Amino acid sequence: MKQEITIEIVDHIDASQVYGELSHPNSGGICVFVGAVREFTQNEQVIALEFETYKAMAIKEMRKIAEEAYAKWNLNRVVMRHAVGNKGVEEPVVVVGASSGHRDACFEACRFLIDTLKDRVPIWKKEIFKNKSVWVSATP
Amino acid sequence: MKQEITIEIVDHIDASQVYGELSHPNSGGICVFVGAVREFTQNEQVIALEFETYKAMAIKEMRKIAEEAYAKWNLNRVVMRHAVGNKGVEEPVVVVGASSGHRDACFEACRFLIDTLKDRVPIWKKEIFKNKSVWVSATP
Amino acid sequence: MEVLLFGIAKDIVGESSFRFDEGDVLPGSVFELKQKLKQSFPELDKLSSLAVAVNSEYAEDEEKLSRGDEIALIPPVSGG
Amino acid sequence: MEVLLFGIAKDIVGESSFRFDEGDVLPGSVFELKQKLKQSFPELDKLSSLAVAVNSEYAEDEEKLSRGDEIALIPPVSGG
Repeated sequence: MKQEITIEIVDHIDASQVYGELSHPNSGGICVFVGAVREFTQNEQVIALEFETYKAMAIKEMRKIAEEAYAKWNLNRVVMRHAVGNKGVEEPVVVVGASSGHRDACFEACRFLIDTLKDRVPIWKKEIFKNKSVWVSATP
Repeated sequence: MKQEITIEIVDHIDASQVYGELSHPNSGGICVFVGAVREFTQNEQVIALEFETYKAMAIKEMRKIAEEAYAKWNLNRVVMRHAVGNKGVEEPVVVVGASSGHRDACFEACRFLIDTLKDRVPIWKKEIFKNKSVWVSATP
Repeated sequence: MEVLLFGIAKDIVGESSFRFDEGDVLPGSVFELKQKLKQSFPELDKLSSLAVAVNSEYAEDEEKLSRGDEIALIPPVSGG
Repeated sequence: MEVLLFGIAKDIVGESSFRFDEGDVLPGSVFELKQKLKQSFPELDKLSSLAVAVNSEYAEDEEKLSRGDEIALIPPVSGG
């Protein structure tokens, strides 16, 4: 039986599996966001992103966010999955999604899931350029 | 080489293929909406949905919508794919998605794609219940 | 002159297309086409909306019709 | 008392955790912990933000610390 809420920190994300996890007989709408590594950031070429997490806390925070989404919208399924380790250009680093009876709820919930994840889940990203590497957003 | 715009009317949708179609080295964000058959509509059990289209015109209208999205947002890829024929509960009937540098654009574009598709692409849906069938939205 | 029919319009007319006979006065515009078809099939007038496509593009009421056009009746769409 | 370190905080301290020595006066609250660490590692004070988690939950400055707590320093997050 599929779970209502799926929360995971993984080494590798297969973005194609999320649809099966979100589908549900009462869900007319499924909305998914996939975040991937972009080749250029502010005109500088990125070689890779390195993700690190405080896993026990990240899982707890993602579960809280999923539960907040359930409380705000009428949802049938929620998935939040983040990758850790070294990710090259075009590789997926995060997948979040929600399914619901009608499309308003899943669109709004999906946006909330990714915005809130970025805001407070303890995951850190280092941009690796040719000659340097930088922890994103660390300093003003 | 992948196409910037993918427009299709198909017999069967494989929702998992869309991520591969939307990924792009400059896309940090991919947003996908999948519409599927719901088991209940206004408390009546739906056995299946039957989709019919005016294919030449539907393809043309979907392409126009994709091009409007490109004109409004900074996008790297757009996919619009609709199924025809008889679809059972939980089966996907439509997949739309967009990828872009940042997430605002792909979320807004994805919502625009599905809203506008529903508004003007010549596709018709018949709800098949146990003892009757109804063309959706046909009469006031 | 042939008119393609879809969805509920096909059910109302009972065919997947409607053909004006050789002897008929052909409708000269989208508006006249809709009037003629609504007279022949009053159920069409009960739909939430009824559009016409000429050569697979939505056409305004004033648009003129030519014998070689591909014409279609577009009842309320419900994709997605 | 051990403090887990991540991201740039780990780079600043140069270790994946920081341990107060037996002889040290242990910080009694989240606020005191942040003060002590910022004194020892001034670079921590230049970050956009610095939060503390106690037993894997965000903790306010006033929260008291006990010897058995799992404590972590949370520099600005940047997931997604």
